[in-house]
Amino acid sequence: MRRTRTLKDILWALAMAGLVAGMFRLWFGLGATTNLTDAVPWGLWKILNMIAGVAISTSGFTIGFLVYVLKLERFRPLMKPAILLAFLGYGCSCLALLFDIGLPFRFWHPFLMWNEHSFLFEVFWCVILYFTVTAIELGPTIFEKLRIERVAEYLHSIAFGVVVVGISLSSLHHSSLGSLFLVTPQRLHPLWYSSLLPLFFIISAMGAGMMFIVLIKILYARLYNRESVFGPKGEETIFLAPLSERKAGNGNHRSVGRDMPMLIGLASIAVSILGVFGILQIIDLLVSGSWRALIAGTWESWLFGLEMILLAGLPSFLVWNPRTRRSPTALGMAAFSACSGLMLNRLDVGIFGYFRNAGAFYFPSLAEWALSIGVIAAAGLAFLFFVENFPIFDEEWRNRRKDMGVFRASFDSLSRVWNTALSSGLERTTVIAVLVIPLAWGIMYPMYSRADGIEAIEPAVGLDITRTELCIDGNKTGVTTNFPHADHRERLGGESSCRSCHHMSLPGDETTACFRCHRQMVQSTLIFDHTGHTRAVAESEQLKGIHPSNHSCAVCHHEGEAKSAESSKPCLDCHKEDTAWAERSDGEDDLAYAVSYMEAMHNNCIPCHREKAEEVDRKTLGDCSTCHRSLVARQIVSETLVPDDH
Amino acid sequence: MEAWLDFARGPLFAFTFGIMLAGLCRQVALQIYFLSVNKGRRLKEVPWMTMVRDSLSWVIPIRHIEPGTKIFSIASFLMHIGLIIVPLFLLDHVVRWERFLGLNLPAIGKGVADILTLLTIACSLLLLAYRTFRARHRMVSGPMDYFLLMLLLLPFVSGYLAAHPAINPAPWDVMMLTHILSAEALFIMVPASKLAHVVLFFFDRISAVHWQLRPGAGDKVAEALFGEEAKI
Amino acid sequence: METATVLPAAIPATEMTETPSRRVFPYHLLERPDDELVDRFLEAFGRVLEFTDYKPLLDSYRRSNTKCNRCAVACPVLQASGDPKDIPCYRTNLLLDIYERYFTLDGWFKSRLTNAFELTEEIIDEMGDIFYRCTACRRCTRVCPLGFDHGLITRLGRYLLSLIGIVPKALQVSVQEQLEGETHNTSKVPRAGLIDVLEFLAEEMEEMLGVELEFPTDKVDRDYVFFCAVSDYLMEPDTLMGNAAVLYASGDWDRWTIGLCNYDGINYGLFYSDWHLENIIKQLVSEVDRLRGRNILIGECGHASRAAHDFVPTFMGRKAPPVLNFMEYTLDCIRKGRITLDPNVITERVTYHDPCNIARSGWIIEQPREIIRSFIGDFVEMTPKGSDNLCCGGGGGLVSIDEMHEFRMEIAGKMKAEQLRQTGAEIVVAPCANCKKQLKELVDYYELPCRVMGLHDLILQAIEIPGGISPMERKEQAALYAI
Amino acid sequence: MKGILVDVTKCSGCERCVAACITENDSDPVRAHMDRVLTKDGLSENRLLSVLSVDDGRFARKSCMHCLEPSCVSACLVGGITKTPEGPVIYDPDKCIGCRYCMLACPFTIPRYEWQETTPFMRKCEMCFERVKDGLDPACVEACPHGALLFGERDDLLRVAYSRIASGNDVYLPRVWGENEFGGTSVLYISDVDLSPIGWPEPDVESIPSMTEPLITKTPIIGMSVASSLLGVNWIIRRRMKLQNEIAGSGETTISTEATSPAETAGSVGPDRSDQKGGEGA
Repeated sequence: MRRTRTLKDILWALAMAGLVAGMFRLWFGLGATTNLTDAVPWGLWKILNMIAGVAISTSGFTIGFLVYVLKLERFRPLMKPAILLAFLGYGCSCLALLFDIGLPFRFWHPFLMWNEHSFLFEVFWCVILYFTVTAIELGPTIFEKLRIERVAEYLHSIAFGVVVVGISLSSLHHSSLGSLFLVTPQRLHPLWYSSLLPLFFIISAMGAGMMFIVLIKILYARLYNRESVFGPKGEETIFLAPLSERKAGNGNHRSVGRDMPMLIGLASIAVSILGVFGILQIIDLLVSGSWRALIAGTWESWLFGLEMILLAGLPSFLVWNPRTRRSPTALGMAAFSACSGLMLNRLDVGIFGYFRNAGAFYFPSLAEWALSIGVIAAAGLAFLFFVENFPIFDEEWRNRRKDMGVFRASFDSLSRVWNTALSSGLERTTVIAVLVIPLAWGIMYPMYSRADGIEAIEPAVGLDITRTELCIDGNKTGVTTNFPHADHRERLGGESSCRSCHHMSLPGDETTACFRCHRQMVQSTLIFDHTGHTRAVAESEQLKGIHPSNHSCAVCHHEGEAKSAESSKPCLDCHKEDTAWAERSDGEDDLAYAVSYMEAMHNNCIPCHREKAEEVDRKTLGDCSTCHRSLVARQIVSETLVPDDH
Repeated sequence: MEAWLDFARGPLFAFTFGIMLAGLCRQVALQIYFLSVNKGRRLKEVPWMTMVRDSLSWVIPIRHIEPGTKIFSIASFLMHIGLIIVPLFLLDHVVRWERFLGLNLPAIGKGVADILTLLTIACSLLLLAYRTFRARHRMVSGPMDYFLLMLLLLPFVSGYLAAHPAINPAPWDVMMLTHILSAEALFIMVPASKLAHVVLFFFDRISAVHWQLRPGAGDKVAEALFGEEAKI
Repeated sequence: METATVLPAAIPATEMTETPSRRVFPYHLLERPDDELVDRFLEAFGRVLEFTDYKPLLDSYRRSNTKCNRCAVACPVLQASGDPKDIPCYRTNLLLDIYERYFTLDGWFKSRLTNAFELTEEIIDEMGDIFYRCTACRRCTRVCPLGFDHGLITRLGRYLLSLIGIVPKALQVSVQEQLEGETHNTSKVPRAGLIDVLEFLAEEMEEMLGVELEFPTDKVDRDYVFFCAVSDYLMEPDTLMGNAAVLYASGDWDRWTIGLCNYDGINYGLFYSDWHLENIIKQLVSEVDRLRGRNILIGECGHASRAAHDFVPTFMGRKAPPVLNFMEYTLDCIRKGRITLDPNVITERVTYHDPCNIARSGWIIEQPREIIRSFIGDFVEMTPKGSDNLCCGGGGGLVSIDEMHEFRMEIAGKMKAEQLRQTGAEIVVAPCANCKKQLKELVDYYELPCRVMGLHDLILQAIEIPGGISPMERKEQAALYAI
Repeated sequence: MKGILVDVTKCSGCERCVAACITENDSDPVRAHMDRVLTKDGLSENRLLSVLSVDDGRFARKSCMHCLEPSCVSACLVGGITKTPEGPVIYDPDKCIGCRYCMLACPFTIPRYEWQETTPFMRKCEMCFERVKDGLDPACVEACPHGALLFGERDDLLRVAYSRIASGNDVYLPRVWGENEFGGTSVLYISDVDLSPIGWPEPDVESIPSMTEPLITKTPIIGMSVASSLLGVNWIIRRRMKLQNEIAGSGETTISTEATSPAETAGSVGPDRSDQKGGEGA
């Protein structure tokens, strides 16, 4: 039980991190939280969770086919888990998709607004219908547990029909998922683009889906019911001794769990399908002539090779080799390899294959990883919930469930505190929440809150209720200055003196001329109005007849004169006095810099202060520390800003 | 130093503040969960109004100033006033709240803030003195009580000094970093220490509910400890 | 604010000694178990946390445990003893520290980071000492800014101690007799003895009131099943006769009964153990069920009233019969005019002592005062009174522990004695068996100029019995006998 | 069916069309200017039209080509993009759910997304559909000072294009971009330089919907055939099992050669199954 508990805690932590990521995605938008761009519009959420997630959840339809249609009764015990996996896989795909689409609140649109020419439309409907089908198939298990026998019996009676409908829907949309990428013949890398994509998708999904349920069954056995797969002794080796040696009876005879023959049978079928997939893939490469790309030695060709080995090669080797296939560990490795190969294949087709055309690279952002994994973790939790509370797998372990354990005096180990003091799941989960959510928040909030850049237009001035003082944070960097507002007003002559200062514009003040350039005080701005120039040239009576192309600048801006290309220089060269505060030599784009609010304020305040300092004979009035009250500021100033003053 | 200040003001603040919020939410959630699930059927009988009334009566605790603890009561009351008002409504903090959470709070003037800060510092020192010099207080105080009180003093003292350069012995940013870091340490301590009474002071009043023991629990405990045929 | 002004400044101006000599009271233990005390305590604690609802309470308390020490001014024991170990907060912290250290995550971290608190046998001994120095009056709860229920924590501490065998002998023996003995009551009063007492009381009343009556025992289908502290049958017959007189005068003589299988209202489980509390309550209710009674009527007893009133619904749920204290019944009769009390009989100055269990922790504050005002002219209040009342010094089961007599007199009851002296009353009405016993001992010990009586003792004197001797005549008769 | 003819030889790259487009579409000019520098091809959600340098001194506009059989229209699952009879391919933001399949589907990578918004929409050139409905020229055509853009009926434009090519003294390359590529587009180009830098493919590329439509129209048939073949296979297997049971029950061994073990049954239907999947994929 301890291992399950630890697993659950980890899953909760991941799911909560995903929750935070999802929150930020809804709060700040797609652009801020993901690394998606116009060049790579489909990212991890769609490809990994939706396309690969659905592909790997084919178990429901393949096992249904084997059990109901082909009447292979020996696979019957895997039926319920397969349906559960399909249900959860589709559910988690839909959940991730909800975050991925730009306008999640319109998820219902495809129900009403149809475009039957779209593959995505077909995928949508098949997925929704098949999700319903899996829910119906899962129904009897749940209703039996809830003691609603009549519904359960009814659902049981229509099971065959439902399975047939489900298989049809499944085969439709698995191929449609491949067809989604048929529309991009120009863009997808030729290694992956093929007119047979729908066929490849459905075959690989069938094979890997079977492997996935083998993997889940083995993992489940490790967690709950070890003997059913690993046998009473439960040894774990990859290579077994050759059969001949074991038959010799030298004590190396190995007892295997009773479910192993079933799993080996399923894996053999899966591997056959994957082998067919591999052969088809190679034939297709040869026929279409894309095999040249395979030997080109680009990273795509390596990726393709890796994918083929993971998906078809390694599993085939492990399952076909009689020395390995009877070992649960080796079988698990084969299954894992096939599943990861399938994932890689879908990521290739959906993401990596587009890099060459788009000329851009995409690596998922933290939030994308967090949400993707979080959704999967949530599905894992749901899986554990179902297998623990409903008769999905065999139920032997339930009978062996022991007492929680006696409170011994060794109250000191952390695991003891973690498992006894925090005995209720709620308490443990809330502790995880308290640790994980702020951590994820603390990491992601600063990362994403600034990314949308909308904040910067808000005023940088705080005002107290007595209006005696202002708190100014011009550059929004957190360095604030307290400004005695009431004092200034009084000193400048009371009510009528407002305009002597308030001709300056505040950030976001759109009524004054300053806004034209200092539109976003903090961000870089572009001052040169190219449109205005071209329009002026074209409309000018004086310049009639002159061709206003890009080469026409020289008509006005003669060589050697001011405002010509030769004599142009960075803003910094002229506005040096305005930008003395910041180091501008960091190699950023010169175009970007204009006077910031802080610098504008400095230029307005400091001269006046210096002037007044003379008048009222208070030497320190012009110092930085008058406003900033920081000794460091004074040091910086004495070194940089006013070297010639002292 | 600038980088440190930025880090302390940015991610670290978000993280520690989040820890505080999440931790306090956890406390409240567990209490409400307990009331609604463990005591399920009696949730309506929880004396909510009594709890609210009792809690509010301590907001202005004039009725509660006992003769034996007059100075102590008044000092702790004043300290709490400063503790709540200054971090929330000081002008510099208001700007930060607005930036950070979008809260638009009114700000108090600098003079008021100074007075409250000094009052809080003085009262905290008084409480510290009580804990140090009075035997009865010493008796119930552990290391954590002294530590928390001093940790509480730190942001107030450093903040005051940072705002008044004339009496500030250290560089401004050192003071400011101390101010921020100590406040963040306090944030982390809030849900993990007795400071959690910022929210729990409300729930501590439901002892009437806790007196309603769980039926059958005594028998189960006895059975677990003494075996099935437990005798009195 | 006035509440505490009258408190004598019991703390000496010179500071209290910080570590007084450790006084463990082994004499009130059945036997102090010696082996693996710490381990067994922790196991018991763990089991209690597992099966009961104390965990959220402890969690909440330990997290808002500000230790402001304001409870110290409210504790009568502390005021009298001056021993800082009697600070309610200190006592609560003993348990909370153990909880935090051994049953929480941050306690684990703290123990790794700092020089951790470790539970030792000395601490368990100390708990055994100071948890039984508290009278569980819950006066401190009223001044705690956070509303800590120190009484509840003390009770939990006693429960945990009882699970490892540390429990006062008197309580243990009584409860054992009540639950597993043949007589099913704490004072080992056999059924025959009870019947004898009731016959004797009937004769006594016949003689005194001039009416013929017989106590109804084991009658089924009655409205009221009567329970009182079983000691009343032996030590406070006047109270019982007063109760009977009220029932007779109101015409409800056919509506009540006394069960013969289980006639003890006492519930020491309220003081120290959930387990016993629940089982005693179940025993009580099963007796009511056996008699098919409709209401539980508790005699003049504080903790019996509270235990039945609060915990019958808690443990029995919906099928719980309603619980009445006899004073409520009497007041109801007076209000409806079913009994009349002669206001001229009692001429002495009377004061009323609020038993903590029904006043502060219960629901009976104004009812007895209304009864008293209806027939007593010279009634003075104590200060403080009502919910702020001082404990008699024998609460929390201490009054049953004879070995603690000196403690009860010298420390726990000191403030109360002072308070009684200040009222100048001749009769102290204490409608609680525990309080009565403790106050009587206090009056003897401090030689106070007053008598301690139950409320129904007075009513017995003043009640008009239809068809019987009138109260004034009875008074004259009594005066004659006295001569 | 209206269209735009772009004469690359006449374009000076002045970007007045871009300015007009920004004004017409109410974009943020500052951001549009920034995006010109920041994006690869000058297109962004604020800049639906850009002018790219395709050769030395030659500029060509890049924007939506308004295909005759648009890939985006067939891709959009809610039918939010439509090809109007007037020519423009227009976008209905009220239907969009933000799936971004149109961005993947467009062979010219024209659709752009408002990544910075919390409620983002797709943006693309709509050939000023409102103006076109009112009989006006699109804003860019109107703004062009050099006559490099020509607006009119597509057939007329094609005629003009070929006449220009014919009368141009071999200045023009003998190809009208947009006549047949991807099934033809409403925006046509004639040029004296190669236009592949702005995304034009080889001339014989067929339209994407023409590749996908036949497949998708077969969907119901495939679904039905899968279901019916499943039922058929199941019927056969059941029957064989039933017969086998009868044989086992009657104890006769004479026709045991026909009885098959379950494993053989599975093997025998194996090829059957894979054939059937292959059929639906193709």
